[in-house]
Amino acid sequence: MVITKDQINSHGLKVEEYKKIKELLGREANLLELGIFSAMWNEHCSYKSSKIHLKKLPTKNEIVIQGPGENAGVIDIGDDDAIVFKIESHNHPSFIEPYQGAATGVGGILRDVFTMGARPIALMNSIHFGSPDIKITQNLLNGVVSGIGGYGNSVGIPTVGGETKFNSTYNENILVNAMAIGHANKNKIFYSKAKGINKQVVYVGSKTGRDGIHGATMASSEFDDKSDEKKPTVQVGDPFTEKLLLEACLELMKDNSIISIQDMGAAGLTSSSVEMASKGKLGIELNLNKIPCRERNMTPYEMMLSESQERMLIILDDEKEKEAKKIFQKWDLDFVVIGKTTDSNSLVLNYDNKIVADIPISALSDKAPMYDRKWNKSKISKKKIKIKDIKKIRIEDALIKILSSPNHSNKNWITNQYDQVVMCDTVQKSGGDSAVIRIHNKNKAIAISVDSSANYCKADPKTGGKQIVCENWRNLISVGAKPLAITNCLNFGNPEKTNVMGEFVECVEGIKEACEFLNFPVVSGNVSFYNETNSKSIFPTPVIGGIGLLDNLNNIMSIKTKNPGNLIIVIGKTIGHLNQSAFLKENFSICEGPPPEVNFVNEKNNGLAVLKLIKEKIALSVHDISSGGMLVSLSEMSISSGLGLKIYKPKKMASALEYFFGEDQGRYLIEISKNNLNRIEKFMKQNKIFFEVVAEVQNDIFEMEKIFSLKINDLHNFNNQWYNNYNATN
Amino acid sequence: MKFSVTVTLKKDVLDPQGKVVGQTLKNMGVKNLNQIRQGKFFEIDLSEENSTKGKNQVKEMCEKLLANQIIEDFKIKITE
Amino acid sequence: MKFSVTVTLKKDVLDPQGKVVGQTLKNMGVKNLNQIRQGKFFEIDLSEENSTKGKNQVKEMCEKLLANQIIEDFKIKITE
Amino acid sequence: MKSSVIVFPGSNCDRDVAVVLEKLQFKNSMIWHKETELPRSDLIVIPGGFSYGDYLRSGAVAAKSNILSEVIRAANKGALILGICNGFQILIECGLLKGALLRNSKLKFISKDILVKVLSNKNKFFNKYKDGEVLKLNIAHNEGNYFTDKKHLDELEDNNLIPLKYCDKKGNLNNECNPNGSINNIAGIFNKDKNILGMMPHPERMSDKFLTNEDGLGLFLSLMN
Ligand SMILES: Nc1ncnc2c1ncn2[C@@H]1O[C@H](COP(=O)(O)OP(=O)(O)O)[C@@H](O)[C@H]1O
Ligand SMILES: [Mg+2]
Repeated sequence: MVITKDQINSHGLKVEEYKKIKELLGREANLLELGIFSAMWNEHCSYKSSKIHLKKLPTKNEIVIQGPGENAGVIDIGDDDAIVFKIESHNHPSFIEPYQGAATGVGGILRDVFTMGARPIALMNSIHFGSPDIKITQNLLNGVVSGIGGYGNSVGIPTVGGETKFNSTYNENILVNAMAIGHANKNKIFYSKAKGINKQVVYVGSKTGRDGIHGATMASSEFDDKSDEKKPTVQVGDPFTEKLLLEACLELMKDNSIISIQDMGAAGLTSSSVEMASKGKLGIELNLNKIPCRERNMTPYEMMLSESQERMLIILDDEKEKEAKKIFQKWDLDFVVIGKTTDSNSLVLNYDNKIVADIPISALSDKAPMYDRKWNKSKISKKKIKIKDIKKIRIEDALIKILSSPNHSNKNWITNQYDQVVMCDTVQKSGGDSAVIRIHNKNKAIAISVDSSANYCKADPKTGGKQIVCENWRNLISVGAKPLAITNCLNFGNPEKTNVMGEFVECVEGIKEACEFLNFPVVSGNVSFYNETNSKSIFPTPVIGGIGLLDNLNNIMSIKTKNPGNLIIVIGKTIGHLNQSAFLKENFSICEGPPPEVNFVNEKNNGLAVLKLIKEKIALSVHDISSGGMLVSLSEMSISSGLGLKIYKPKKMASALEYFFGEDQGRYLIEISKNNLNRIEKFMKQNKIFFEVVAEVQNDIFEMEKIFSLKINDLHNFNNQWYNNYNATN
Repeated sequence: MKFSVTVTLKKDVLDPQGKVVGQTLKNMGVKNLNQIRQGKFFEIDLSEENSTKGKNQVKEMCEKLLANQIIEDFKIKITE
Repeated sequence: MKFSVTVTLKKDVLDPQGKVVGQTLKNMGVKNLNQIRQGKFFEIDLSEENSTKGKNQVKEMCEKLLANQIIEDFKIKITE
Repeated sequence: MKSSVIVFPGSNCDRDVAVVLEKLQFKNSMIWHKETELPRSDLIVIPGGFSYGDYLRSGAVAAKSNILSEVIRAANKGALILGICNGFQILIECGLLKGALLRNSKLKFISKDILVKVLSNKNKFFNKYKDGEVLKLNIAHNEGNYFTDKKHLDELEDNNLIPLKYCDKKGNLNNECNPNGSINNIAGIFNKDKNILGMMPHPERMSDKFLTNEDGLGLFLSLMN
């Protein structure tokens, strides 16, 4: 049989790529083999466009136990405790079927974490939707949110935070990124690398169905006659089975019977078996007749490419089968030996006593294509918007407009659909700068934050890349945590376009520089390319998920102001950078010019100073300043506590809007008691940090002397209406 | 005019509910069960005397709200 | 032999799903909707050739598991 | 005090309850649903979660498990039974408590802190609380909308069999503070003998000052009395 050009294309491969396949095999491939190659060589599995750039990211330091390359990253948080975490995208499936797409996204990332021997302790997400004004947005929002909740709630892992944004750039390509965080003993981490010859390869979990089989099956001629029956179907998640799989795996992991373990994620059985073998430099032989199938008459092609959820592949040590099987039976899960490791260095598939595929493992992994794609430097607009160029607007009107905008509204409508406290270790739920999760039975905790800034990245990818890392670092510091490491999900358009590739390269460069400077390594991540519809790419949207450590829970900090009479100071200099600000976007629909600059030295100094002030109990509440600027952050502190603020009039009233809505980076708001002011002055001077007093805490009223005065209740309502109103109108 | 609508998962789409229910029935001693699949059922009462018109209206409801056509099929019957 | 089972909430039991679905349909412009109630639907495939036996078996399944008779009614049909 | 926490496939608040029980020095055992025997226990807890995925009707499948017949036997002998959230649903499905838990009226999963009022403290479960005390507890459920017929409702009301109702800050009962549409704002009910309690809110989640408050701890303390 000769593979046709149509078949090559329908498998998402290029003709040159197929040529290379033939060379590697020394013959034509059969259709099953072509399917396997297409699964392994596609962008998602092979990282063929991104690999050479991702290599530049810093991935190691003294606390990194496992960097990128495994199912998830692993860091050391002391006392034998390790944190295992990763973020992953499920953009395309969520657009097609929001509930199931988001749900299975959560399921997939959970498996990435518990395959490594970690018990998941928290879930986070970053979700981006198109304009709320287009009809499908509401449906997508509802579906995605209930899908995320539906899965996480059911498995019993708290969903403790994330971010939700709306921007017309996602009108036809939403983003759903899910992050999972687990806790493990650092001496009991499990990896996917196979070891030893003739070891049993075991399939556990759900049965294999025709879920999410590569769209290519439709077009490939073999299926033409029965194409209706073979329609690729959407993956449906089964959180109940996931919970069983989680418990069964963790139970098995208590002893030493697992040599290696890998979840079946994208490209299911194919990628899991190939990855295990390739890392172990071994071969693997499977008997496909043994695969537990959900439907009758499934073909080898379908079995190998199915993306059925809630499945794992395990390589077991000798003589452990009986014990292991008992555990999986207890949890009512399939447990089948489907093959063994070999010294052939090939993937050999048997079906009905025939070899149906035989491919050198290296051809599927190391020898997969890698591209140094052409890219263009992004043009950065220098245009500065001056306050005198825009229409007059009152400060309070501008503030209310921002607070009640979809992007800045309180997210309770969402978070009330997530169980945030199951497992009883959630110390800080969403609503603050970071979520804080206690390490079970200990007096320490981790902080988690997820951040992105697509507008900044679009305006200047490199600065934007730096900025999100810094913002993430700030969010962790604001709750009193020492930032440790990040995971990242890079959502971009079509890498074959030079400008998109340019955005990617520059964002990565920015992330790299920030991570290096802050000693904030990248330990895991995911790249999602081809986020485009009708050849319109989304804004570059790298998402950063960061982890910080509170080694003493008593140092936890929140944004909630504490006592009338206390002062609020701002740390970091305010210049009043309005370009790309929420102020211009929400009030004037202006989205122009460069994003605010990032100064690493100030960022680090300011951050470390804040941490010190928290440790020394001088800081009573802390909130970083991000989208919306100082006034928005001040109102968030007030709304959170229900206490008002008397905000001091700026020195130069002419630039009040710039001062209060500018999005200059590296700034924090800190509540202190009045009698500590002298101490603070000295401290700041010593550490060469700029600060000024901006407000005083008071009861009930949020006001600026002689300019405006708002009741906290009203402020709260402005911030809390949007979601309810939006979802009330079906 | 009254209609009944059944919404079922497409063949080949995983039915986690059906799976659990089937297993439970087996555990309860039903030995001859080959398969059980779970779906949704709606009873709809419309002020509409024309059956074609009514049926079309119900069809539209299914397409727009009651069924998720990516994973589900639906069937409409006139009951009264 | 194949059976279809519909399980519906008893008349005097509040049906929150039907209520919300109904309201949504009205908001979507369906003006002539009098009522919509939501229930469950099962397709059951049994190895049983005798229709009375089969039906009795399905009835038992309903009574024991598929329906909660305190709040739900069920109907069984032979389909194949 | 000896306690047992029943664990079903899909239970996910089993550990949370056990942590509190152990903190209070209960001699606690975790009992897997396939067990056919139950150790002698003063208190049996059926914890929250999604037993069997909440498929079909929440609690319906768990109600058919081996261990449940043992629980029923113990209940009839007077053991104290506490069903929280999914546990409440299971108690209803197995007939130990009457009524039904329907989908939340807004058809959304609700997870948030709510207020409930203690309406009856002359029983084994609430004797550490003041009558009329308002507690802040957490709920997290899809099906917590309690429903029952008029006759049974009267019976519940007339015999002090409703120890918990959703309320506002001042202890008023109204629609606004009813999160899920429950009839008469019911958040929990007793059986006739008041040895079986089913409740939707999670007391175990409010038993650690560091996380939230200890409003739920009183329930476990009451049980020790
Ligand atoms: N999809 C979501 N899921 C959970 N929590 C969310 C979600 N979206 C936003 N949040 C929460 O809302 C709060 C505000 O979010 P955001 O404005 O993005 O914060 P920041 O500017 O500090 O990054 C955060 O605590 C965040 O965790
Ligand atoms: Mg923040």
